[in-house]
Amino acid sequence: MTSNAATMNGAMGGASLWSRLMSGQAGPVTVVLIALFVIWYVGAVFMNAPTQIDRYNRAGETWTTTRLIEDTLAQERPILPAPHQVAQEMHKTIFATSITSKRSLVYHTWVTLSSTLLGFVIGTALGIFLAVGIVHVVTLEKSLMPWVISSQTIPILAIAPMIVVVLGAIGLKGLVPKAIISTYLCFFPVTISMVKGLRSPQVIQLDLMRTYNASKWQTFWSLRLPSAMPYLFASLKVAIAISLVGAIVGELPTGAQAGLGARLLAGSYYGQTIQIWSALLTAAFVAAIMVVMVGWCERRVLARMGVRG
Amino acid sequence: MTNIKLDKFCLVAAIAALLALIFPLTGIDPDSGKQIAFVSDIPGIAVAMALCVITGAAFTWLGVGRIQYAAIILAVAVFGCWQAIGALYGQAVAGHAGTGFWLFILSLWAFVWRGIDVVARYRSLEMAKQQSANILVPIAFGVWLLFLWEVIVAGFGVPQVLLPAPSAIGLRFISSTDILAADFHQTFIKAVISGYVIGCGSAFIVAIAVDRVPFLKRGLLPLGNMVSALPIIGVAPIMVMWFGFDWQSKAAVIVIMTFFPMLVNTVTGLNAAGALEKDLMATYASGYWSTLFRLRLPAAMPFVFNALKINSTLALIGAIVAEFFGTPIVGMGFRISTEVGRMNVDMVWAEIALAALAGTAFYGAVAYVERKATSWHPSFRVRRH
Amino acid sequence: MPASADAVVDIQKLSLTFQTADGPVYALSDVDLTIERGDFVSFIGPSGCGKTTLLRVIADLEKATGGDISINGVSPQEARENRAYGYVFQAPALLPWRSIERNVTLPLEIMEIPREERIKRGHEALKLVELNGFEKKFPWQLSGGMQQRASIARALSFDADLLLMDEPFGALDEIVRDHLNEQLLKLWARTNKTVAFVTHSIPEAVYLSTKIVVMSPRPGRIIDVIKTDFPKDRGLDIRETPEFLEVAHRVREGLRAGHSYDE
Amino acid sequence: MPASADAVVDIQKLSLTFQTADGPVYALSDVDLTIERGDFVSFIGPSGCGKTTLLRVIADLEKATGGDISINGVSPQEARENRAYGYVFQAPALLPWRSIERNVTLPLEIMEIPREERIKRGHEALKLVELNGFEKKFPWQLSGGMQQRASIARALSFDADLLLMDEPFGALDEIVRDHLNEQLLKLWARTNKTVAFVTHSIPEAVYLSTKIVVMSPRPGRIIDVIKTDFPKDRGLDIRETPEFLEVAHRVREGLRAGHSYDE
Amino acid sequence: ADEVTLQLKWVTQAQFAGYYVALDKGFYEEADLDVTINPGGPDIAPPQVIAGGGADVIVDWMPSALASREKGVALVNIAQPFAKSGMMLTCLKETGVESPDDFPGRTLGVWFFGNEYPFLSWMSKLGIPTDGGEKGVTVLKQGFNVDPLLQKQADCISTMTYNEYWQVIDAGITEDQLKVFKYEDQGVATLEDGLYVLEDNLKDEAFVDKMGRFVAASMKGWQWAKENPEDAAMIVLDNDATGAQTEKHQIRMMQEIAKLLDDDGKLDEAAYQRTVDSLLSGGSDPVITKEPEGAWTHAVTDKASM
Ligand SMILES: Nc1ncnc2c1ncn2[C@@H]1O[C@H](COP(=O)(O)OP(=O)(O)OP(=O)(O)O)[C@@H](O)[C@H]1O
Ligand SMILES: Nc1ncnc2c1ncn2[C@@H]1O[C@H](COP(=O)(O)OP(=O)(O)OP(=O)(O)O)[C@@H](O)[C@H]1O
Ligand SMILES: Cc1ncc(C[n+]2csc(CCO)c2C)c(N)n1
Ligand SMILES: [Mg+2]
Ligand SMILES: [Mg+2]
Repeated sequence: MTSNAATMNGAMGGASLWSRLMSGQAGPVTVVLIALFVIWYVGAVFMNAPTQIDRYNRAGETWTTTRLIEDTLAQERPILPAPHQVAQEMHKTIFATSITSKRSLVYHTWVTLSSTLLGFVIGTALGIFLAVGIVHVVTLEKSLMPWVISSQTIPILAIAPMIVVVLGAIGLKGLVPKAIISTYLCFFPVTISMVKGLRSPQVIQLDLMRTYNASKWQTFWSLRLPSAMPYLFASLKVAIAISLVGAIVGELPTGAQAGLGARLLAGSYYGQTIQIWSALLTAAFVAAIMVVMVGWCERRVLARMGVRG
Repeated sequence: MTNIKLDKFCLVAAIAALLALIFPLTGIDPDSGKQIAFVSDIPGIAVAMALCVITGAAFTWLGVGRIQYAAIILAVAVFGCWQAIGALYGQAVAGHAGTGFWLFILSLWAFVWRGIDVVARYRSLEMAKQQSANILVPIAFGVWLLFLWEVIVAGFGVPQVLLPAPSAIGLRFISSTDILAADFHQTFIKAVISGYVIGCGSAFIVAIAVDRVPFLKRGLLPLGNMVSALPIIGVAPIMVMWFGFDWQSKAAVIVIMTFFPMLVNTVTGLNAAGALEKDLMATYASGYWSTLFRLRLPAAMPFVFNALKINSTLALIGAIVAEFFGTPIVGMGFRISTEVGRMNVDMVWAEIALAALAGTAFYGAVAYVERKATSWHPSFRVRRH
Repeated sequence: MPASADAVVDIQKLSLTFQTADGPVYALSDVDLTIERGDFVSFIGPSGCGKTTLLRVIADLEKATGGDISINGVSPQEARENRAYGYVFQAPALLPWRSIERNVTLPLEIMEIPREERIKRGHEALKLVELNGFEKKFPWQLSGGMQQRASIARALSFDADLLLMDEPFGALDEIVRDHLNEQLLKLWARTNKTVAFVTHSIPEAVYLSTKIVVMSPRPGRIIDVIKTDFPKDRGLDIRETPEFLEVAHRVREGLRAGHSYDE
Repeated sequence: MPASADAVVDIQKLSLTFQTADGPVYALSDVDLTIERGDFVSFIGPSGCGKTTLLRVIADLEKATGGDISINGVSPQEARENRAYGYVFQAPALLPWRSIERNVTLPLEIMEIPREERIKRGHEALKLVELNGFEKKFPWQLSGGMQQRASIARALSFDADLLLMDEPFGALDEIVRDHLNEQLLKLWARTNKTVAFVTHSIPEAVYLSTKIVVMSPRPGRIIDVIKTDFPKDRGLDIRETPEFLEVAHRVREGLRAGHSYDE
Repeated sequence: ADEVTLQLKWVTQAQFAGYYVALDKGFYEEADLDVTINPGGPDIAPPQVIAGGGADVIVDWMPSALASREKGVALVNIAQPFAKSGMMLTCLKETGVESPDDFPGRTLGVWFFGNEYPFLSWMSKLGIPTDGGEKGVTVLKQGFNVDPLLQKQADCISTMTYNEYWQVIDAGITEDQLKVFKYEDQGVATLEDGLYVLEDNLKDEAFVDKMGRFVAASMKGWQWAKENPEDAAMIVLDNDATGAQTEKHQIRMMQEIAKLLDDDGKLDEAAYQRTVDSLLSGGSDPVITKEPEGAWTHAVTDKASM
């Protein structure tokens, strides 16, 4: 027993810096990230080697392994670009280019972001609206709910081009069609979670409101909505990420117009993998930042609501 | 104070139908400058409108409290819908529908809504009756939406290449079953099933490995959460580049799309067993695997199924979008993007319908298995009282 | 129909049947009961005998399927709409996102009473349950017993004449429970409210009540109504007197008669 | 170190401190206690005084931070690995996906006892708590009281000599509780098991025990150990005897001394 | 000024230099036109756009335009700036493809989305089935780039003389390692990049007049682009919103495009007939089923040349 107590104290007090680093989150994440980079580099060498060897053969050159490795990591159109190539490209297009230029990733990010946010706002509003209807109107619950689920099995992403054209036909151009695709994708998680959230008050709490003879609206504002907050935020994190996907896919067919999706496509069109990867990684960062920002709002709101933690 | 409550929906239906009899049924033919058709020209629709006025007025006073009454107004609505379609296609109203026609549709809408409303509120202690009512409601609603779509497309004369009518899509669906079957086989049977199984299966195994190694759990999970926020669709061109044109690259996209939702959910699920239950197993000196199989995996099942359901819709969409970036000349995504270019938009919608059917069936199948496998879960429990 | 002018609750031949998928559940049958102004009535009986259901019918949270019931001479629904009663549930049912003060003033907010007035009355109610000083705390920062006291303060805040309490002290330990029993008795003695109180504890029922209603299950019936005549300002020590033990014994016998062990 | 050959639990100067974000919580401090074979020991004390923690230390679900403890002469961990005790938690903790029978035989399954033997012993345990006939039901199809009984059957199924029970009857109504108290006493008298039993109810503690341990909080200490000498086959009626009331009074006084009302 | 919306068939590149030059150099403005150019992209179908009212005039390939006409989108060719086809099939020599006789059993990359018609008519002329099989060719829906060839997923891929071909070269493959089959040389060329409008609109005299001015200004733009390929390429680059195009590639593209251009943009009836015949001859599954009527008009180009 005493030895037991000793180890416990040891763990609490005099732990080495290393073990303390590794017991948090930052340490392991860093290690895993480094491992990923190593795998990435090795992968880049292996995936790019065949074309590189082909090229040597065609040119009739002789080559050594070191030279092969060097060259595979410096190809102009590699199958898998090396991390530093992507980093260089991102540096060039994000920091070294004026943000008003069409070659600036910041500019394209902004284009995509604006339709993402528009779609996100409309989608969230629509999602909440539907959820409120579904929770309060039996007929809507029974008739609409199955179709809300089925609606998501429609491959909207594949028919995005057609949607863009059809919306163009009724005069909606530019930002709006992309935002509508985002809306279509992101209302779903919001509706589903909000229905759950608005239904989350316990029977006893609903009964309590009834003993006060509270109206539907009063019950909604003082009970249902606050109870639904955690659910709302959980779904907003999904919704904002999915909204970005919608905006990017909505940009694919509009081809030469601006945006991260257009960058992806243009990169793909000219086989410029480095450009694809830097657009992709930028999109990933944007998604992560937006999710973190929703999380931040969540903490603020929940803290104001007195939720512990 | 008399306690008569007017039924608002029936009132709307009656008034709209009455106005429909008065307002012009159609617009004016631009060439001849004449009215295309009058209500009086088409006895069927005139009868239907009159019927709507009568039933609407009657039930405004009576109320639609009973399921039998709902059956009556739904029957009137069905008759009206049938006449409306007849007028559109049989009497050249298509493309020129006027105020009268749309008022008639509004009247039908009020009827249908009220009818569905009553069926939705229907409560019976007999399981069979209650279940048929529960199924009838969404189906009736869906059929009404299709009708509305048909009428709007035909009534406004929307060009076929922009949005075909459901009837055209249906005909195309029936006449192209062989192509649809081949596409379904390529996309769903080959790509979706294999991608889904590999993606969910490997994520499940990795989740257990991650769970065993706390270091990985702390290091991999935050990244996993980030990756599931990625626009995964963006990797589709890369996968085509790596895995070639055939279904393998689509399966790869699906594996990537489904992997992280499954991983994150399973790991969460494995931690879902309560502290009390874990202590219970400790009092039996139960080992890791014993506890895993007897406690933690069963407790994780609701989370696992949650991921399986999410993934069932993601998978099909992923495959279809991936086909956008290069495929052999068969597959649902291939057909969709090719037939748009060929102006065969009805075929495109037939594929979309197929995708929606397949996706819903897939989701339904997973939900069914879930219900069987986790029937113990509170959310499926029939109330004991 | 009201039996006496002073009857706060008047129940006659009341019955309630729940329709369920497995067939009907007869929760209450043929219940006759009058609660007079100033009464402290305890309901005691085995689990599932219908105590909660009866309280819920009085509160218009459940509709009777037969018989008559009137509260202050009107129907339960009207009574509820008049905010005639305060209800304390078995669990505290505090809203976790509201501070204690805002929880206690919630009913006042819904009744659209002005802010200042609300705060004043909230303070008074909190003082009654000795929770002053905790206004700004959130429910999770309080112990279970304090939470339950807050929920009692909430029911007291709008000063209804009738208090309906469903096992309010069920989850507390014996010492805290004793203390709250004393407080409740004092409040009742001072304000002359009418209280309907559900409990599982025989000593608690005997200690608090002017009238003990013993119920039996399947279907819920009243099998005994025991009047006590301890002074209004009784102390906890009466629990060791022979009169107390006698009443307790009678209650226990009544209960045992109506009980079946397999629940 | 073991004090007597017959000591099942031997605790000396035991203390336990939880390290939390807000600083250390001293849950137990300087606890000395010996439980002999055949003892029925009740632990009583205000909420948060460390009763559960003490039981969990004995069961090796928590590690002491100071002092010594041995179970049957070996460390708690060894005792746990020898499956030396059965533990009944305050909540039933039945696995919802297993039928009652498979819940009760779960420990036997883990101990890799053959199927037939398992089923036989499961039946016996269920009979002891009068749940025969409910083998194929699932937990949610049983009432709270029946679930709690099933969890007792589970602890009995593998026939350990030491039973650790943490407020097993806390959630039950008085009558059912009385009945289960009787059954437990009978079982104990018949099998000569050793029982450590946590409760909030003074009458329950007095009625069941050979030894009552009264605890006080902050940090959890033992403030009184009261021996009783009622016969092993005592009936429920002893609760109205003066000796009983006297012991109950002593317990109550002890409790009150260590209690603070604001919890 | 009269407003005109032009829908391109593909992304902004030198393939459409004439229109961008006309816009940039003010030729449209001189003709009292206010022109908006909408770039296309994969899966944007110009006929669908014009049917939906999203454009007044579109750039499309004739096979696709005629097929759409049969589907009820009444497109009419009003001008044909491109006289020759730039389409070809490009194969790696090392795979051993020497002539069309070697195609059976091979995997060929083809663009779809209405761009597959010339290929399909060629194959049906050769009598090669396109459904996989022993004697047929395996067809791949080629994506946006030339990877299938570089990665040897296909033996041959579709390329344009002015675009994809050079991407193959840029990838490090030399011209003598390639075997190309130009549709022009194989006698299966179809007309590309014509200007099409809806038949109904042509009933309106004012519209015909507007299109006349539009075509005239556009041809002026093309003429300028032909003469100043470098500058034209720079104008294209300025108009590219993705910022992904490179100068080198666009200049080269402009030079290749110049070789395909017609002088006055007037549709050559013989070339039209050749295209129609080729599309009609598709064996069991021809691209169009009957001789189109009224699918072209000289009314606009006549106005333009006045
Ligand atoms: N909504 C309901 N539907 C069906 N049966 C119900 C419903 N509510 C309660 N019952 C049943 O009615 C009976 C009485 O329940 P009630 O809750 O009033 O008991 P109780 O006396 O309050 O019990 P406890 O002491 O356990 O709280 C029980 O058998 C219960 O199962
Ligand atoms: N894991 C833990 N971390 C920190 N503090 C704890 C932990 N478990 C218990 N405590 C604290 O230790 C003290 C003793 O807790 P314990 O659960 O043993 O009380 P108890 O006597 O069983 O009370 P109750 O009657 O309410 O069950 C309490 O103050 C409690 O808050
Ligand atoms: C999906 C897709 N479709 C077509 C082309 C080919 N393409 C490049 S330029 C051009 C000319 C248009 O006038 C065409 C057809 C492609 N690369 N990708
Ligand atoms: Mg109750
Ligand atoms: Mg405890």
